[in-house]
Amino acid sequence: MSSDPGGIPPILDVRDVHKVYRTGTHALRGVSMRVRPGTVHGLIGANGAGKSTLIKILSGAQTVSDGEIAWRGSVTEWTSPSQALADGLAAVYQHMPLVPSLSVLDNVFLGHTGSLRWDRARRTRELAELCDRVGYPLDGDDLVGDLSIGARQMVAILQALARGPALVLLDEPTAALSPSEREILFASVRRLRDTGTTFIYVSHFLDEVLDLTDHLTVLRDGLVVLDAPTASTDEAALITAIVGSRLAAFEAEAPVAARSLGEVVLAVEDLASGTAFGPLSFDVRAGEVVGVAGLLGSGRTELLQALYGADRAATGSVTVNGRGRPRGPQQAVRRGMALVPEDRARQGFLADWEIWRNISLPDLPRLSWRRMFPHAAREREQARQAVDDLGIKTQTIDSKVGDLSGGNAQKVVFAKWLYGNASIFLLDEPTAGVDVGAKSDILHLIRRLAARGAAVLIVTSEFEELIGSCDRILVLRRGALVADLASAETDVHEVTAIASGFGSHGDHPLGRKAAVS
Amino acid sequence: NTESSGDSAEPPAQQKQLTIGLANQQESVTFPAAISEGAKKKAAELGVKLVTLDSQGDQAKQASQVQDLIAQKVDGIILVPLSPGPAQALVDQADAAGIAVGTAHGYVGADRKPEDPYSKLKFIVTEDEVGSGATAGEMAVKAVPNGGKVAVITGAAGFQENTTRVSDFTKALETKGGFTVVATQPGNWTKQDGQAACQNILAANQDVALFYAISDDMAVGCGAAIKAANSTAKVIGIGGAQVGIDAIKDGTMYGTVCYKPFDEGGQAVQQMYDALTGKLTGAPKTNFYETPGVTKDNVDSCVPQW
Amino acid sequence: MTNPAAKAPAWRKALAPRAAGVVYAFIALLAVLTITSSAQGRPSYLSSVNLSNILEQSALIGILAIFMTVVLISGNFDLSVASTAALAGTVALKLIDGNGTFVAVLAAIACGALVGLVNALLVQKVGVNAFIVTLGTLTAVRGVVQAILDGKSITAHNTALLDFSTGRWELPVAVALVIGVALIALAVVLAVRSGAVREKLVAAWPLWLAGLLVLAIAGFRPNLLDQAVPVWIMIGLALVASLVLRFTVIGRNLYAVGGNAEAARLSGINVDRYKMGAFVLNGVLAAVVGVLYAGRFNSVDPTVLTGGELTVIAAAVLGGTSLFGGSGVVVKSVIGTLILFTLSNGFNVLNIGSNYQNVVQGTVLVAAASLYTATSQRDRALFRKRVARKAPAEPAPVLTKTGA
Amino acid sequence: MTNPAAKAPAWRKALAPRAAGVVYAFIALLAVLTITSSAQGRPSYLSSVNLSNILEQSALIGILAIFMTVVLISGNFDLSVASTAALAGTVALKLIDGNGTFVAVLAAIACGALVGLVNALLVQKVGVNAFIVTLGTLTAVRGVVQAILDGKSITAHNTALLDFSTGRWELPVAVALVIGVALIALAVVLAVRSGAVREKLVAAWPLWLAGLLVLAIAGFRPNLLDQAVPVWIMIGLALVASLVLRFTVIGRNLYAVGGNAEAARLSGINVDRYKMGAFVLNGVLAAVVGVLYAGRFNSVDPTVLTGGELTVIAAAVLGGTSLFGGSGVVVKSVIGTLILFTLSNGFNVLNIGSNYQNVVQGTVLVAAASLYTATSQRDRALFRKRVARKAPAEPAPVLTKTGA
Ligand SMILES: Nc1ncnc2c1ncn2[C@@H]1O[C@H](COP(=O)(O)OP(=O)(O)OP(=O)(O)O)[C@@H](O)[C@H]1O
Ligand SMILES: Nc1ncnc2c1ncn2[C@@H]1O[C@H](COP(=O)(O)OP(=O)(O)OP(=O)(O)O)[C@@H](O)[C@H]1O
Ligand SMILES: O[C@@H]1[C@@H](O)[C@H](O)OC[C@H]1O
Ligand SMILES: [Mg+2]
Ligand SMILES: [Mg+2]
Repeated sequence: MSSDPGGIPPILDVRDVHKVYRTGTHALRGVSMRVRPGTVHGLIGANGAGKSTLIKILSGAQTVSDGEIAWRGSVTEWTSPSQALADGLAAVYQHMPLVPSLSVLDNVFLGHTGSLRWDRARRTRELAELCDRVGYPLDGDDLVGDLSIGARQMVAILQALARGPALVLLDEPTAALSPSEREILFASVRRLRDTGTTFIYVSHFLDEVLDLTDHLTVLRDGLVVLDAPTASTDEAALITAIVGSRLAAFEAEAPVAARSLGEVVLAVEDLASGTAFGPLSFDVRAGEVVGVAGLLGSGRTELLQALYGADRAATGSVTVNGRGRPRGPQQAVRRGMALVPEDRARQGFLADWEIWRNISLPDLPRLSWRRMFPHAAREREQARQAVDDLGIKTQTIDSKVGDLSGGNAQKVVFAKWLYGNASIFLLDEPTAGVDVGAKSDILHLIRRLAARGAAVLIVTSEFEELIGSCDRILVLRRGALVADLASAETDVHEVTAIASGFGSHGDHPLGRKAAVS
Repeated sequence: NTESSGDSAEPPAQQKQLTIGLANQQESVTFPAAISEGAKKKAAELGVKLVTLDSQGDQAKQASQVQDLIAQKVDGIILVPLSPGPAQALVDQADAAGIAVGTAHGYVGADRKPEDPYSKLKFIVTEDEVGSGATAGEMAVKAVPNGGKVAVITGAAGFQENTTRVSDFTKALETKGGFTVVATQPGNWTKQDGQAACQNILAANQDVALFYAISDDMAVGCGAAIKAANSTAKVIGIGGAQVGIDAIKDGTMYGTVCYKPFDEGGQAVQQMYDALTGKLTGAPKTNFYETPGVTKDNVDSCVPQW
Repeated sequence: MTNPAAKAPAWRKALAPRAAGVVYAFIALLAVLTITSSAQGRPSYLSSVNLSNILEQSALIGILAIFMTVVLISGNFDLSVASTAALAGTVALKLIDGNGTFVAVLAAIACGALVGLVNALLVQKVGVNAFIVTLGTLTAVRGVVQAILDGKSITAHNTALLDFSTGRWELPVAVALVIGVALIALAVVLAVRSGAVREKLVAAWPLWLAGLLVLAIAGFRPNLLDQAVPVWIMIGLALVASLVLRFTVIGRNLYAVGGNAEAARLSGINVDRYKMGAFVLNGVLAAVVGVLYAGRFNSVDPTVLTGGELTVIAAAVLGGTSLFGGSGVVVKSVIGTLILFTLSNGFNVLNIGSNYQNVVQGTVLVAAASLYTATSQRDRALFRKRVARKAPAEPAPVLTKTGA
Repeated sequence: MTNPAAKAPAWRKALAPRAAGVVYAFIALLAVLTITSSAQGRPSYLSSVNLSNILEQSALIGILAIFMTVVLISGNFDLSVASTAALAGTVALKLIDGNGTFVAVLAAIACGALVGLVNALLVQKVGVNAFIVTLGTLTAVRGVVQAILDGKSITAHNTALLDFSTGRWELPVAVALVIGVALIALAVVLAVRSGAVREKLVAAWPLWLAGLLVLAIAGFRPNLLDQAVPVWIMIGLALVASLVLRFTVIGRNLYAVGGNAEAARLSGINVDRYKMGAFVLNGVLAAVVGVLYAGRFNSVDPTVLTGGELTVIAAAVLGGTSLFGGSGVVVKSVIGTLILFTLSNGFNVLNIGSNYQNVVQGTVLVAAASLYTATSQRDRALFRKRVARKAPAEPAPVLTKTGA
């Protein structure tokens, strides 16, 4: 299927691999792929295409149902991750399995064998060296459970690199990273590739993929639909390969047309919370889409949580649809707010519940007879609607959300709020891990919500996406509101520069409300 | 647990073999286990079929076991009540079904005294717990003629013995005079906890002259504590159990009150047999079997039965 | 990619050992006991009398198991139920002669609610581990009982409680027939209305099976319609609790709160209220059980129900309730209770030596749980193999692009 | 992103109520008892004799708490320890007269290992819930004990076990002094070697504090160097277990396995081996405790240690061990044990009525846990505030990224 320029033998040869999950999902249906040593091999495809499944098979976390895998020329069958690790394959999984109760240091060196003694001093030194090499500082003593999701992602990456593997499997490593960490990661990947390390790289960011990889394999519905050197493809071809028939629906849309905005529905004054952010002030109007830009740890997540009443320690005033600051999420929901949290597994869904029960959760009384007796038929109808609207890839709406692919689970979390009475949407990385087609669907949806008069606050590390979809962009830096820009009058460079502290506004944090353009 | 006994024994002049149910407290505890042994032996002698059931210390279970015995239409039920109050309802049920009931190692009726049997019973065979306390008190007065500090080790909280076995003991000390009870603490019926309680009491009151532990196990534990603390305190227990008798022989304990669960079980079967065969009639009577005090001088008079 | 053919229909899932294991274990146990009993020439194990006995013996622990399940679903843990029941029983009997039944029962229930509230506050508001909190209240409340009773057992003269808890109530055969027919009719109506009759009829098996059971009892064992009051209370509470858990927003939210408290909270559910509510409810029902228990003998003593909490939790866990919250089915917990009591009933009926009862009981407990864990896993593995063999990949459009 | 300047130093974290709460609770309890005792004109509560008593009474449960903590850290649960100990004690005493001490002890320990292995296999390999499995073995093993003893208590003639478990051993004062000095010296050496002397010296507080404690004991309370053998065993095991948990890869892996089994598995750790190992170890140590327990009076009866499992788990949880796995510190579990036994020692010393002991005990249990939960939460809030006031971190190197 793939070409073999130069005839270098592949370090990894995947031959006709099938995977059937216990639920009956046939996730891989004969995938073949050859990875040459010292290259970055991109693995892309729509949500639920089978990328993570393949990664898990290669790392020994899952076993194949059929087919074989040859590693350095000999057929292997890893039945546990320890075997793959011993053979020099290390993975960064999409759902970042770390031990929250242990420190960063413990996590980074988890499972290292060799000496019986846990030589803390040595490991601390090694971590420091590793951090230096990668260019990302981490405090080994921090508990992983206390870290933001981006920092946890970096811990997972360091954990894989710490083993000095021959092949690194990276499953959407940048989904939770902001631009600066991304660059840090890319620099490391390039450097390591140049010294002979091989990478398999999964991402939904086509620009990244085109930029970083040497060869690309595109999966669709568990089959390889494209396998080619990166240099021979372009974004349009990839999109065609990824979304297939849905291509017609996918059209880059012109920047947001000027709309008439409504009343101020969310007024924030001197809101602050501990170390995380503030005090800061701003307004959002009905029909307005406001982006919140900032680097990892700049306090964006905490800001949304505080607006939502989920942060008890927050101080300051918030007016929501004319009423005061919600004292808890319950009140926030009653006042018309909706939150899509960034950490979906921990905060967004119940893994053991079906899609339909997850989607109806925040809105159950509305779907119930006398607000008390849920109408399963209506709930299911709504779930079907969501599956259609967001293109959630699943066998049925009865699938457990825990069995969905990462991006599809994210869509479920988003869908929870779409059909209720919410008028103020707080979206924390709503498109993390979502494929190109669905991302565009979601952005369309957000615009439709705004057109209907909803106010939307989006946090995303995709500054380009922000500029493309927002009316206004607030830039946070270390918890301070440093700029309030009309997106029509700014660009990615400016936002990045301000967020990093090198912009023209950088030294003049806006303590007071910025005028709305 | 059912043991059918008496198949081999010669059936007395009786058309139908009698069946007696024994609803026991908890056979993993040595005392009730010995009652059951004695009952079995006597039943075999008398040619009676004995069905023994063990409530394992669970009141509700004892109730359902009595129900089961009633359903099996036994001729008589010997109840070893877990507690006098709840037991009365069981006696009422059996009585309503026309089945004779007697008790061993206990009585029924929350606000009664053992001397005053509940009218629906045929008999009571039990220890005189209050009297045993008095017996222990007499021994105490002899053991420490000059008086002094006394500490009492009771069973686990919630047991009636904690009062019955103690009230007349204290009375005897008061009568004699010169004693002060400095501590009354639970030893939870075990050697280990008895030891701990005595250790701790000795740490706070080095000059305790006498410990009264209301079971031999606790008394033995207490003896170990006294020895370790180099105290000269004397220990009196209750029970006449093997451990207690051994401890009296080797000087660890001063004395005990001799309980005879094996005999008690046998006596209860005999009483029931008499009641069923018409030999025991009239108003129910309480049979306190002999519970003599035992010290080194007369230790051989108490053959340990548990 | 999706393969609908490979998906088991809902009814098959519901009947799989994983879901209904405790029911199979119970049936197996009954079968073993029936066969053994008849092989030994004893009266039928399944006689109305014996079945009624089992039900009556299970009733109080069964009620506790229902609400323990609710607490476990909410993601908490309650060791204090047996002590709370003892306290309520004691209070009721202490007050009934002087103050009348109404005041006595009310005071008892208030005590239960209070203990539940204390547990709730300490766990949800102060944030102390539920195990330690309820171990503390287990101990302290038992201490209060001991202090009140001072080593003595007490009996009331007023027999209102006694009459109530030892009373029996008979469901008229006609009513039973009506209920049975109604249940079956409901199943049919639901199926017909939904269109896919066969499929739906199979899916509604609990409904028509229950209907058939009721009809069978009414027809062949009408004696079983006469049960002790606590048995009816258990059945009633199990029904109400099941319906609330299954068919109301409250029930749904309770599972959500136990399954992922943070996700529930951010979905606008008042997590504390649900978790605390479960504790208080459990306290109240423990009090009801305590009153019934006291009524059974019209008497209590300081050791009443000691250790009962472990039996209750065992029943719930045997019924498949998770100790980590978010899952549990009250009816299965009741069946778990029935297993435990059938076991001890079986010992009595078969005359197994008391020394060996614990050996058998422990072994059966583990065996029952292992059986359905193991079969449900094998079931999954077998199923996986079968699917792997079928479902060949249909060709999908392949866009192979070769490099320049 | 991380801001080292704003971080509290490690020692402060270690001393915070969240981390050291059980120690403060213990000290507070001792203080209250000491003051009350002296107010009542009793001999010093902190006398060598009384302290030795508390230690001796805690030793066996303390040993069980250490290994229960290990099981809890691994993410499991074990209710069977008390029954296992009873079985081991029974087996040892049954065999010792006929087969000698060595065979008796070996057989006892083999029994413990076997129970642990059965638990391990059923939980890890069959996949049954640990609560149900160990409740089953609790019951079944107790049944075996009852079957062996048949309602009787037994006493051995061979006094080897008696002599061993009631023996005392005195740490020579000179050795104690050497140990004390060595500990302090070690702390100093470590600090000097690392450069940041002041900081490190503070960080190494457990080391030099332990050294000072040993010196103080050797100097002022030399009697405390004379302890019962089980106490030394408890101290030794606590030390070894702490060191293994803290300073070996095995320890790290055990925490990881309990904290997130999936993460541990994906990091190449053999999860089953660790979890099963913890069960077997716990069984073995339960057997050792059983042998020591039997040896104390050279006698066992069928109810030996009944209910002990709850005390053991309470001690571990009071020491801050999580019931959900992944966290726990054995020394703190030992202190949890000491709290429980100090409490009953206090009752005895102050002669509190037995009816009220449970009330007090339950209340103190909850109060102790609440106290340090509440303070640790406030502490965290305070901590956050303090960090907020610190200077912000330097700007991260900016890497401008342009879209494709
Ligand atoms: N543990 C599981 N059990 C059952 N089905 C699963 C499981 N994990 C994944 N699947 C299913 O397998 C298919 C492929 O999922 P996979 O996670 O490999 O997709 P992906 O390409 O990584 O998608 P994404 O971009 O959203 O991460 C999906 O239909 C998903 O629902
Ligand atoms: N649970 C926590 N405990 C302590 N500090 C925290 C916690 N969560 C976040 N922080 C800190 O609060 C600050 C703001 O974090 P926040 O997650 O709001 O940032 P963010 O801009 O959303 O970044 P990210 O892209 O990582 O989500 C950071 O310094 C972070 O380290
Ligand atoms: O002697 C005691 C007995 O009377 C009581 O019933 O149970 C405990 C025994 O030790
Ligand atoms: Mg994926
Ligand atoms: Mg964030």
